[in-house]
Amino acid sequence: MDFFSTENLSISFGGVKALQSLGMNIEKGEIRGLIGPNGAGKTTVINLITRVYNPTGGAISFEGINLLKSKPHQISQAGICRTFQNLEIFKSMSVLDNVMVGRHIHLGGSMVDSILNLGRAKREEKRGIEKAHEILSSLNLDDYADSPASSLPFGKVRLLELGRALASEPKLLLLDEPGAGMNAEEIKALDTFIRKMRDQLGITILLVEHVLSLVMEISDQITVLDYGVKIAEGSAKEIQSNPKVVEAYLGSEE
Amino acid sequence: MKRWIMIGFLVGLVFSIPWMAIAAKVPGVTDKEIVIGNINPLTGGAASSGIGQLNGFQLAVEEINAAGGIHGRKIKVVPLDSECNPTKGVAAVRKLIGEGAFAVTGEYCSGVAIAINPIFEKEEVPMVYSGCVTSKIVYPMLKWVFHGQGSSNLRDLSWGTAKFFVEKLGAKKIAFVYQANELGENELENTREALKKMYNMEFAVALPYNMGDSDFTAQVTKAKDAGADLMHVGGLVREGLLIVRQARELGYKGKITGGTGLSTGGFFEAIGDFGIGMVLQDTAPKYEIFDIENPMVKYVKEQSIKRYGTGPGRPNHKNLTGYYSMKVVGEALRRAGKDLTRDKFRKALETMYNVDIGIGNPVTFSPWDHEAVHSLALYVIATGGVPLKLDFECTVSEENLPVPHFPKPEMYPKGITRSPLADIPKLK
Amino acid sequence: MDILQLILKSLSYGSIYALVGLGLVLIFRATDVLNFGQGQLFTMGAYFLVTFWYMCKIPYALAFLMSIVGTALLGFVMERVACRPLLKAPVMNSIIATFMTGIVIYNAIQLIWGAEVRHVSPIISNKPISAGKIIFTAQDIWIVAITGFFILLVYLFLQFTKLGVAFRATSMNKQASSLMGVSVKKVFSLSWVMSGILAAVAGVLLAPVLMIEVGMGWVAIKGFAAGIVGGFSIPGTIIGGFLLAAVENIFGVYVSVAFKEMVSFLMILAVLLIKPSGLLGIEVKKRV
Amino acid sequence: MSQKIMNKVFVTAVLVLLFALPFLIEKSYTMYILNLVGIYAIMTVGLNIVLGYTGQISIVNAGFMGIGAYITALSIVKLGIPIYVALPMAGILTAGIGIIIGFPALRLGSHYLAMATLACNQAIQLIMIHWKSVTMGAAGVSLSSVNIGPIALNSNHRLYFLVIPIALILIYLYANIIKSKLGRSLIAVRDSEIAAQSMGVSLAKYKTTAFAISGFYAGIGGGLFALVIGYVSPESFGLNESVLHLAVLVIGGTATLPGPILGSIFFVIAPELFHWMVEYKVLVFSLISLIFIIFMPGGIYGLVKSGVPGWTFKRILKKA
Repeated sequence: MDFFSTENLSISFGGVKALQSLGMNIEKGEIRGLIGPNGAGKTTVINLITRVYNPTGGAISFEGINLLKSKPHQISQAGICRTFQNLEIFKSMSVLDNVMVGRHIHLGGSMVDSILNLGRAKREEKRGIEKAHEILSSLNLDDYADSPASSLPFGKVRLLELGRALASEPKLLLLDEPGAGMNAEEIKALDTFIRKMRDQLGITILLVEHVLSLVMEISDQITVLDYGVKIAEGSAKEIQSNPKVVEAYLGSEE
Repeated sequence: MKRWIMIGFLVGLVFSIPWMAIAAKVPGVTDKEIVIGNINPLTGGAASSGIGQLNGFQLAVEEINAAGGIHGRKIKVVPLDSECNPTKGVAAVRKLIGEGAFAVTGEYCSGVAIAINPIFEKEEVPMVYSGCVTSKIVYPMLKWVFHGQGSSNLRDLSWGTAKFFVEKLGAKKIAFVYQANELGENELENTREALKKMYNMEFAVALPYNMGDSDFTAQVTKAKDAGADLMHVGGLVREGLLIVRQARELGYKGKITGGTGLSTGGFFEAIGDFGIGMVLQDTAPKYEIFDIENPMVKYVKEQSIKRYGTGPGRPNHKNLTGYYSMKVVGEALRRAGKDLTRDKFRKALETMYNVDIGIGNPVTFSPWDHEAVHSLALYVIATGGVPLKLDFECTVSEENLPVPHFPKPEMYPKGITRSPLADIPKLK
Repeated sequence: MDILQLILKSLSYGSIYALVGLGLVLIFRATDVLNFGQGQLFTMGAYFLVTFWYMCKIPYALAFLMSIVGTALLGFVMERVACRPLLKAPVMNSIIATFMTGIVIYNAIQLIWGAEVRHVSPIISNKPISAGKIIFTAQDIWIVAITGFFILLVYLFLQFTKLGVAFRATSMNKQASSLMGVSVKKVFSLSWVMSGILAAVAGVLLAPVLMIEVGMGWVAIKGFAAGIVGGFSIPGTIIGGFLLAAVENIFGVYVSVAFKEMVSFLMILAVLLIKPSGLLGIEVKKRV
Repeated sequence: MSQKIMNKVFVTAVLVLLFALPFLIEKSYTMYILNLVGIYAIMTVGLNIVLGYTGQISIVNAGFMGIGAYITALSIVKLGIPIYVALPMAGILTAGIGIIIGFPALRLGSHYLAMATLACNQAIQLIMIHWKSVTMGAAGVSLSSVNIGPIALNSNHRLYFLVIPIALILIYLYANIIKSKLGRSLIAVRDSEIAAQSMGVSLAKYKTTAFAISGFYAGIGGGLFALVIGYVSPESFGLNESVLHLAVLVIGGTATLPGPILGSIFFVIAPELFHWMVEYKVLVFSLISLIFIIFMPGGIYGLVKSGVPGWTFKRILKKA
């Protein structure tokens, strides 16, 4: 049984085929890079996995369960979490609360409990906050914990998204261009952090990224999309030497 | 710092309230003045009638004060706005009582009247209504509540009109179009009861409509389908006008009559030839609204023009109801004597039997009945929307009234007593 | 037979709703603001007419023109007060702002003109004409005609004038059109002025039909419903208005008079839930 | 730390003040006004949860309030149910209706939701008017004084001791809701539906919950309203009332904890200060609210927070 797999997954918007019969298997503990020129349908893949879009055809299965059967908000229960290319943080909340929302599925207790702030809800809230602080300090965001998320500098916001996703303790993490708008050493930090997530937390990662250097460096396997079609798959070396890929990138003004 | 500003804000506002009034021993009575509250719709759709009443009321007060007040006390009027909204009305009455008004008067809107009624009974404050006509204010009779506007409430009006429908207009099938509010429903119930009791007759169809609607095709069509030969239109002026006109536009040929809400100057101007032959009820002192020759009507009209100017709804024939009700209150205050209490005032009102207060019908209250006048006036609209008084004398026969008017006539003086207030000098 | 009669009458009332609703639709399309003060704007139109024509004895045509100018001006002011300052504020602020402006106008009218019902004599006879079993009045036809005329006018304006094009562009996509050099602010004022004009036209022409009174603005809620049912498109509003009137009347006659107006609200709900874009409507911009 | 102490000081100060008031004030009308403040605080606090924090526009609050008021009044008058059962019942049933009315929120956003809820409000009012057999029609229901066991709630002073404690409890719960997981999820839904979803927050569940909560609060508020006014009729629960609730919220400060409370204080007490300008008072009040909405979107709380009086004028200058 595959850890995660899609079979001829397809979707089209108003006749435009954004993704055509994508088949992709990801092993547990793997870091998978997903690259391709603009409009290749990278983010679409993530939106399909997280059920933001309904595929026109195909199947997605994760640890044997059929994801197409579950609702968008059940994906994270299944153990898949994502970050967003154009940041979707909760601006009006504090940094800590953002992470706490990430904890959502792990905070038990009935609604009444949480309204009255009693019993299980209270305990788990407490534990949740500790956990959140751990995550923040691991991203060295802890000094910002209580400041509003909207006040964070750009690079930090990406980290916050990462932290929020981590808080849900995913088995599979979908990173949508986490490196965008980061400078060299921030990328470096990100690189090490992604590795850490995989090695220490054992999280499988699907990395959609423009910054090829990053992808090439950390991905075990790389899938290349062009105009919604998978044109290549393999290790960094194979990809770099794959003419199709080169052509694809030549074709577009990257 | 911020928090202290907030505390300041809270405390400030909360404590600013108590300074909005002054208390008195017998509420509202000092040896210099008597405070009378007047609640009326001064804003909103019914404003012109409300303001009209208030102005008439103030006119009578001015007159009385000019003549030296009552037992040396000047009358002070505290007007409050009910916005013709029950909630606001309750608030206003609570405020008046809280600020120590000796008695409360006014209120044109029936919907507000039934909302505020229980308060007077609970707080034991006398209330003399004028303008509102729902029969619920006096039946069942409440100890502290009186209706003194110079013509009767919807019970008598409906019984009288029902009689007129059948006996004078020979109606066989009556369509009753009414606004879905207290006024409309109260008239509906009373008319239904009257028709049942007097002629064992049912409405051909009863059709409610909602305030603010402007398409009454459905109502008219249903009335036509029911084969109505008489359509009675309740509610207020705008809707009334539209219904009458749309009825004619849709080729309704039968007779049309109108409820009390329609009898204002604006209606006659607007209705024009569509109104010809239309019969309307009237709530102002009997026979006097459009009786231009009547000296009192002339006088009230001139004075209110002099004081409040002319304009939309000014002068307003509701000036007369206001004026009338203050005269009633004044006479009762006079009868209550020098050391005035609310209870004495109430009892004084109940001693009034056939008292001529110088305008309209003589007033009669009794411990059994708090309706000042038990008759109504009807008039018909002639060409160009000119109303003509109908000579239809209708007092509801005793057995049809929930309470007998005068169980012990011998305990009352014979004939009509003229109130001294009727003869105090008129204002220049 | 009744049905036919009802539908015929509904044509004229439907076009009343459409005419009143049109102003709302224009504003909503251009500025994404629901103008809860539209009813009062429309009432002002009527009162201007009363003032100029009856009080100042100015000839009808001129008085008409003056009331249009007056109301358009008011619309312009309203945009500055209740719309422009709140572009960035949450939706409900603009809802409240327009509503409060409405209340202000309502009370101002009352203080200036009083609450008495005014009336202006109809320009077209409303004596019943009967063709077979069907009864109608010249006024019915007149109302339908003018409504058609003005809606055509608006349509032509939007289709064939530079401003109109700018307007349509803005209503589709603000950023894009502002990038393309369309002055969005200008379009905003324009839409409010236009709806002011429409309100005046409606007010003046419907004055004899609806009776002039502070409360006459209530009919705007029907125009509003017409707009929703029509999906805030200009032709849609006409159909919406007519549908509303017809359904209300037929329901009123054959089911229940009391709940007649209930139908219009149920219709709103149904349309919003089943086909939020309305019958032949623009796409719903759902905030995600 | 010092902030914490200040909080405690502030809260205790307010509580003491609230408890002392009925003993300091003997005027019944003043107590009536205070009761109204409490009631509006309850209703707008609920509204703040659905509208302020969840960002779902609801123009049906007066409808909820009315349902609560009717349930309370009718169950006391017609069925003779004791108040301490009737009131919670009003809250719970209204919450149920809130859930139903919340469903459009799952499909509709911003204006379209506003329209839908507005339609619901109108429909509710029509039902109140025309479902005579149950609601007693436009004539309304009047409540003569109600008893809790031996105590008769026949004065505003006594009602104060019913209204204000309930208000305080509900406000305390509201503060909890905002801080709890529930509140966080609601805000998350408002800030970014898509992100909230991907974090496992069910839009359906939390949107309907928000409406249910506002329904509950408005229901209780309405019930108390019925007791304090002593009379319930459809006129009181129209579109205007609903929009006024929004106004209260915006004037106080949307999506802020004390906002609705400050708003209610202003909304109830300000008109009292205008009473002397009889015919002009509505005009003046709506003008003032308009100024608030346009120049101080932060509301009173925003004003207090910024603390600088000059602030507003700067704003006005900027706008003009």
